[in-house]
Amino acid sequence: MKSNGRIWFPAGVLVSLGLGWFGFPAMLYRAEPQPVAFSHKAHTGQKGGMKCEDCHALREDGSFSGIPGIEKCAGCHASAIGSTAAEKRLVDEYVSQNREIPWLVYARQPENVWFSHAAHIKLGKLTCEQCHGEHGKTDTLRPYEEDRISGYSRDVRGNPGGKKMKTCEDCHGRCGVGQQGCLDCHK
Amino acid sequence: MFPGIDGFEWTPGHLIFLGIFYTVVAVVFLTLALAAVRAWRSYRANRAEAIRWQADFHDLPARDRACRHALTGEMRERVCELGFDCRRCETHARLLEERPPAQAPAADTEAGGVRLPLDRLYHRGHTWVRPEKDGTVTVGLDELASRLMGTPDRVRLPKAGRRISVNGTGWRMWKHGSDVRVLSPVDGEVAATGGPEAGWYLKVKPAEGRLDARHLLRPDEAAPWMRRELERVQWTLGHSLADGGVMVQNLSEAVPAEAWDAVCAGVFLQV
Amino acid sequence: MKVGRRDLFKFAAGSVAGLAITPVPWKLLEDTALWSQNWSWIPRPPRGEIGTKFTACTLCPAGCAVRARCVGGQPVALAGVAEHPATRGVLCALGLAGHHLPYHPLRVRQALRGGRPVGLDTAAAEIAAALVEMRRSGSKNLVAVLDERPGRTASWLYRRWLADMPQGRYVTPPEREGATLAALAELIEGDAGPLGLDLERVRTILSFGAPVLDGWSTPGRVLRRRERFQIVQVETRYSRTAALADQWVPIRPGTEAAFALALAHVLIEERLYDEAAARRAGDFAAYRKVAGEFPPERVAGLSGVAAEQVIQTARLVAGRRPAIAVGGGDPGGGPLGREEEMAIGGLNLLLGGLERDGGIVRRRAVPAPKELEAGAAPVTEIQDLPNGSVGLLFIDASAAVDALPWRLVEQKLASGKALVVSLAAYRAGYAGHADYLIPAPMYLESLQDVPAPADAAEASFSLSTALVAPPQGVVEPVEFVGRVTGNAGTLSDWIKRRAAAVYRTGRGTVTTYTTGKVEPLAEVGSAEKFWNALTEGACWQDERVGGRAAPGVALLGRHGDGAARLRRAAAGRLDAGEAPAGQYPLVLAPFGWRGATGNTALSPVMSKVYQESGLRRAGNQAAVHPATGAACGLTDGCRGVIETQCGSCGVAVFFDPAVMPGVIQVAVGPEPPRTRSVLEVCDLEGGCSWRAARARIWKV
Amino acid sequence: MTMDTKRKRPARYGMVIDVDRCTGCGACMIACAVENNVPPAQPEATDRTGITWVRVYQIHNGASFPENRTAFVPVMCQQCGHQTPCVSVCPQQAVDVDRETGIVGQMPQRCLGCRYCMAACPYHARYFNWWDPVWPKGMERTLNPAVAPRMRGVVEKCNFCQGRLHAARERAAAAGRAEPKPGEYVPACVEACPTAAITFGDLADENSAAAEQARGGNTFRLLQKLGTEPKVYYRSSRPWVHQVAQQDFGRRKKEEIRG
Amino acid sequence: MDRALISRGVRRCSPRQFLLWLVPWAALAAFGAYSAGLCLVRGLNQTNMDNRFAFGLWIFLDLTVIALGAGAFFTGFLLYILKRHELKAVINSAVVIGFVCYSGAVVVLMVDVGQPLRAWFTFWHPNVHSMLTEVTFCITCYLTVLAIEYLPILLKNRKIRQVPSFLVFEFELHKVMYVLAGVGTFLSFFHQGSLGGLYGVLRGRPFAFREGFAIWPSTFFLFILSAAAAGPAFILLTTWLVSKISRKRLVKLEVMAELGRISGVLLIVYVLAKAVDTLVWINETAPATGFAAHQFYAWRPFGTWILFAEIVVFGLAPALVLLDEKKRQRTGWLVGAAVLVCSGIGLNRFVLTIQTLALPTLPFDAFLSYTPSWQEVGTFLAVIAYGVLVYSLSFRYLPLFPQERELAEVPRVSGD
Repeated sequence: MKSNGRIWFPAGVLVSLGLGWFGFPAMLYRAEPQPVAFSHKAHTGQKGGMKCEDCHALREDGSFSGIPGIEKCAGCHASAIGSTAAEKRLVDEYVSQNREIPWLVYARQPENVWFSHAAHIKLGKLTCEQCHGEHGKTDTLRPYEEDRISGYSRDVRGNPGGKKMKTCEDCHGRCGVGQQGCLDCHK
Repeated sequence: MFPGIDGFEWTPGHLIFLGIFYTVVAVVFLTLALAAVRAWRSYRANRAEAIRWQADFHDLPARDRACRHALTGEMRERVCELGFDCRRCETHARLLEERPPAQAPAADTEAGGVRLPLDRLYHRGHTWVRPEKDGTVTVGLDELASRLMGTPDRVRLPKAGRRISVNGTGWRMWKHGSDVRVLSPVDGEVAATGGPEAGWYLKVKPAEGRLDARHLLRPDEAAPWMRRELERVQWTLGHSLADGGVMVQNLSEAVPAEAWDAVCAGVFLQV
Repeated sequence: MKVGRRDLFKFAAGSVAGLAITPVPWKLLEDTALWSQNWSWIPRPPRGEIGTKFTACTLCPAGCAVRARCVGGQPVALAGVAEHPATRGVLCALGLAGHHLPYHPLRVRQALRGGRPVGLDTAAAEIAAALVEMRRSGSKNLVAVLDERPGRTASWLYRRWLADMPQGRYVTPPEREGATLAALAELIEGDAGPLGLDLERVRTILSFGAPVLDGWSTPGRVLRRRERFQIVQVETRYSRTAALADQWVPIRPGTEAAFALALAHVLIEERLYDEAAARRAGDFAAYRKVAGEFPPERVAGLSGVAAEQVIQTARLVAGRRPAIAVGGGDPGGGPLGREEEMAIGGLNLLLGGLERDGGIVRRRAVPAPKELEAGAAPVTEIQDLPNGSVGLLFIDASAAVDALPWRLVEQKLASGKALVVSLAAYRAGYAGHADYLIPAPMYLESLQDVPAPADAAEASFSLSTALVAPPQGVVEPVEFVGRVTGNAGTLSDWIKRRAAAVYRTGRGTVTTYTTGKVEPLAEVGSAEKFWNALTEGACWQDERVGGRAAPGVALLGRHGDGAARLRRAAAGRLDAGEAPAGQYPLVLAPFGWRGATGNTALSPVMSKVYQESGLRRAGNQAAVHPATGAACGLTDGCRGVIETQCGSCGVAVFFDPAVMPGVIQVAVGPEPPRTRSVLEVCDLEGGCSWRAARARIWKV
Repeated sequence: MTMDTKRKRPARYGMVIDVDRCTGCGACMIACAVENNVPPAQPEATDRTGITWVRVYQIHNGASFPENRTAFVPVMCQQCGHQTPCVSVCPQQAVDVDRETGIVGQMPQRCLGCRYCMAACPYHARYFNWWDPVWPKGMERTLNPAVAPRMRGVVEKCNFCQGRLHAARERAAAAGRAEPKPGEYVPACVEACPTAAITFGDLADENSAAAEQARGGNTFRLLQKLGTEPKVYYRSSRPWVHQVAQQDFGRRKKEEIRG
Repeated sequence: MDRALISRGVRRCSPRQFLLWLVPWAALAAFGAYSAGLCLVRGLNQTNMDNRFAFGLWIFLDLTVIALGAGAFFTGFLLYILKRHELKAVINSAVVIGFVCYSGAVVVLMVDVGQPLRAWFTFWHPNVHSMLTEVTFCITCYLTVLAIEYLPILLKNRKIRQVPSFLVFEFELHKVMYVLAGVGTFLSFFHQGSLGGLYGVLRGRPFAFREGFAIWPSTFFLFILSAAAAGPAFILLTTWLVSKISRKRLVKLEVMAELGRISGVLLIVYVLAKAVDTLVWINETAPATGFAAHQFYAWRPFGTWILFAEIVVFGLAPALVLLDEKKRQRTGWLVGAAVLVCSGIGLNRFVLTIQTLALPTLPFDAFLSYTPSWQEVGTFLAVIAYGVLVYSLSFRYLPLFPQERELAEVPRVSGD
């Protein structure tokens, strides 16, 4: 008993480390698949030939349209293109019923954030890829992951590479815009 | 607070403020770490017993720490600062040199009804040490302590071969639901154990082969000390234990339950 | 391996130590903080495309044009439309939060009978059966529709249908803002036609208690031109208007007629009146005699206004013409009284205000479809109905604005088995008194027409288009009444027909809100295009009536009893009452804000002005002068009971040194639940005025 | 980033309120509540616990009937330009003065609800969310998406309708301009005031109507002596209004003392 | 079991009696916990605070309690740094009182803020110009220090110190205690000051606003002084109280007298400083912000009597008593003066928190009053109950008063 008395403390440390670094993150995030299998690649590639702005556009007043509504999808997918199950589901469950697809937006900012695409595109001259990466070339949509406690998307505040407030600040600092007034970006 | 956090700016205010803050935090945790490291070292060096005595001794009321020479009247009101370890005491050495101990009295002395046999030396923790012919020493409780403990409910004696040191724990006894650590009067290795029934508790092989007895009370010194001890016990109790000038026999029963701990603490020098 | 207690402690200590170097505590710390910023029970505003829609406010007769900021079609903020020629971008506090009203917690979503849900069809069938039974039994009881907002297409429909019923009566609340003009019309010989106020050019407004700066008339017409005219406010209460008036003349309650006659006296004595107008008055001498009985010195005693101030007021008004005198009463305090309005009308004539720029002008009525105009039932003000005569009363409360004490309505009901059907959007106002409560659509939920308000200088027409869908089970009041009385009709069709009738006039201009463009109606192209323009945000405005031939007038009215009535009223309304002054030493004077007098629901955010600031006194809050309060044993902020001859009600008492001593000003307004409104203890005085009553108050 | 997209010079937004025009109708308070998603009052709320980013105070000349006179003074965050009392006290930088607009911003998401800023503000322009915001069922559909509703336990206040500034900036950005033109950005209370009693604009712009009026005579600012340089000016031609608005409180009469 | 936890050589009441003593306090603490729970779960609408009275009973409590808890740092400072060894008799008790006061204050602060989950933002995004930041940092650091100081006392428990590793750690920790005492003194010094500065910097509250030195308003220094004066007085008072309640002699009268003397010396300095500060405020600071000082006292019941009471009744009077050596030898005088000092500190904190907020600033403001709700009072009482509980348990099971055993062993001499 005396001899193995020493292992208990390190054992506790090890168990904690394991649970903390591996078990906890797995538990913290709830993954939810996107409602429809969507391939950006199929739309933007050779076959589709579309540009980002064709679907995600700035409106006249500068506001960002976000993900297009079902009528945009219906423009091409009024009837199934191809015979995949996903395509059939899109047509049957959404297009033909004229129901909006409940997309889960990875970059959806929390309620208190004000983000203007117009300012970044028109004034900042940023391209889509500078922030969103090669999202337009992906073939599948990964599941949306939500922090169970905070309700944030993992992309917004969770992943090591996620866009935190720091990301915004750094860029603004580099570019010399928005001299750190909180309400520049918060509402 | 940390450079790199949202909204952080280096300003003189930050530098001063955070500088002070981190200094404070660092000092606090370094101090804590220092204490922890030292504690670890002491623990590893088996200094726990020594430390315990040191701490206990300093927590004793000044009155309980009276120098042996003050008890005998050789000096006035002297308080021991060395944990009753006269071996290290310069004053003791000096006094010993100045006034070598007189010839031992012829017969066993007695103080307040407590017998103090001549063949042994006494420790301030109410143990005696009797050198044996085989070079070992026998350690037992003196009469006051024996009567106080009566027949202990439980005794835990060290195993043979275990090292004990002066003022460290000699053995432990339980009585009336509370425990008593009996201070070891000698440095050495436990050779054999006895018990209350044998009238002695430990047989110890003294360290370095011989008994250094400078810190132990000679029987002639023991008498005033014992009278003083009886007095202390009585103060603690708030009433007399004397029965016609002689201490009651069944002391262990005469002590009321609520005073038991206090009396044991007083007798066995612990907190 | 034996596991001891200490081992478990060590394990636990190790776990804690280990946990500190994992993300767990730190992420939890962060996430709980983020959670506190994203509590699921905090509503999230809808996201969607932001757009603008136009409509018109129907919460009061002013009919201000409204620009609605919509998110995904849902209005989230309302504002005025600066391009609108009359309302000029003004929207009052009520209107600014009008888009909240469809979601009010008091909303009725189901027909109720005696407070319990009943199917709409059942309710209709039962009411129709009752009507049939009335007819069959040969009852003399009347079938009446109390229309709280006359002049709408729906009103015309009611009138048309009621005309077909022998016992049908079309009833309106007592005339309020139009009362002065109505009284003036009585003084003009021949058919005066609709009159209006040329507020655009007026230089002085002599107001007898009219809340000129507080929601009166069309606020845009008044407030955006405030610098161009001065206001002399003759009012007991130090109202908002009195506070910002150029002159405030505090008078004792109920002495307006005397004060008006005193002014007339001074005008005549000092020859400040308009001689031409006097020449047109056939009874100038008689009038002069009546006015002569009220010299400033006498009136000073009656009204508490010093004689010099009377004289000075008269000079001031006469010296800065064009001037108009207006009455109309208070939204909560009730009409001023017909005699007072007659006296005020007389003043207008003396000041030469009739048929001149900046005075009282003639205008045309907003045309209605011929089918409705021909044979429409006459308009009866409710106080003119015989008491105990109504057997079946429909109350179209969907457009309630001003206070109308329930007792006044109740008096008219036949004793016993009168059936009251309230068509309302909320369980507020009379809803509790009605046998049937029929859920009506609310503002922004249905298409309504907005005809010109009573005092407009020219006819106008615009639409209040529906911006949100009404809840299930809601029925257009007029359509429900039609269904019960056996008249089919869809309101929106009739509104469209009325628009066509307007188009047929070919007169006036159309203003498009988005562009601010003003074009003649004739150039619009077609009735359909006109309609489309109206629905997308435009209004039609008639041209001013030209050819001002000044008509003959009678300063004391055409009925011959004017002089006697004036004398009686001028002697003081309060003294005419029966309540002994000794028992009731104080005067209760109710007041309120337009549209907020408790007959309908207000947006919950109106709590900002009532509950969350002291800006407006809420219902049954009484203000007294500290001296009066002390004399009555009251303390500031205490609860009190007001008693009049008609009953008593509980109030919250506040001391206000601005209140005339001896007067208790009580707000009529959004009341705390289960409190008897102060309106119900007011003295109705023959049904046309309840603005002052003898009362006493004590602390509870 | 090219230079033309940067703002040229910092603005100093402010307003001039004509007290003589204010009728105390409350339209500003309602428009403000609607614009900024300020919830309706809880049943227990009072004038001391309610939230009104702009509050119209009624001031009196102190006289009794009939010499009494009243004026209405809308008080919102005065956007102090110097030693802004609330900014320096906030322990966690939930309050800041935007260098480009001069607007004092309150970040409810950063706020921990210590209320120190409320104690610091002499204008009582800051409001605490004593309750969770509750709108009647269905009414949450009418919330303005430009402004995030606050949760209970945080402080909020007027920020000159930051949501409108955002929208104006976005429109400007869509047109390739870094800043909205004068008049494109106007707070809700200014727009709603039926008597146009409030003039809003950039005080740093000499030519703006607001700057012109602020420079003109008859203006005063509340608690000017504190030296906080508020950016909300008041004007009145009535001498007693100046007197009362700038008097010290010690002269108030005893009956006005509550409690 | 219970007896095995009680230090040897001292006597404690029976477990039953102790339990009877604990039960009401525990009930009060439970009630307070419920009250505080209501405030946390339902929000601060449970209190009677409002937008004008943004601070109420709790802040008053925090400020007072922290001032009274200053005994811990000041005694530590005197003992470990200035080597006043006689104070060893009360240092343990002082540490426990300090710990109780500070932890209680922090707990109440957590209830008092609207969003306790975000309290750590202050560490993450501190505004270094805010006095509250300074307070937060210092209080958390100092609470940590106090916890570390409390640790050896805890480890000295008879049962716990039987574990050799704990025993050794306690011993080693005790040896470095002077470092912690020094750090604690530094921290305490600053945040007592910052608590004063909290109000002193409020430019918008001319009643509280003070000019100062460097970044600190004069109240910064006044608070340090007054807390340092009140701390020893409070220890004196609690020691006397505990002694009365437990019917034990715990410290020698010399120690009490010494505490009184320290308090007296500091108090007289404080009273002088306060008087000078008040004069400067009346003649310079207040007029500069547009207010005449007398106006602040025009509102009943907050008249100038408060100023008089603060400076003379609760300041000068006890200071003179405590500085008189003869009176210091009489327990009655000592305790009476200590009560005055502690009440005075409460009054001073009350004036700064409550009166400051009650006074109008805008010319058309009203003077407001405020009555705490039962939830606030409950939470307030819980802190007191918590303090009593922790102290009672510590007193029973930990060696708080090293002299107790000695005094218990001395035969009682009449007249002692």
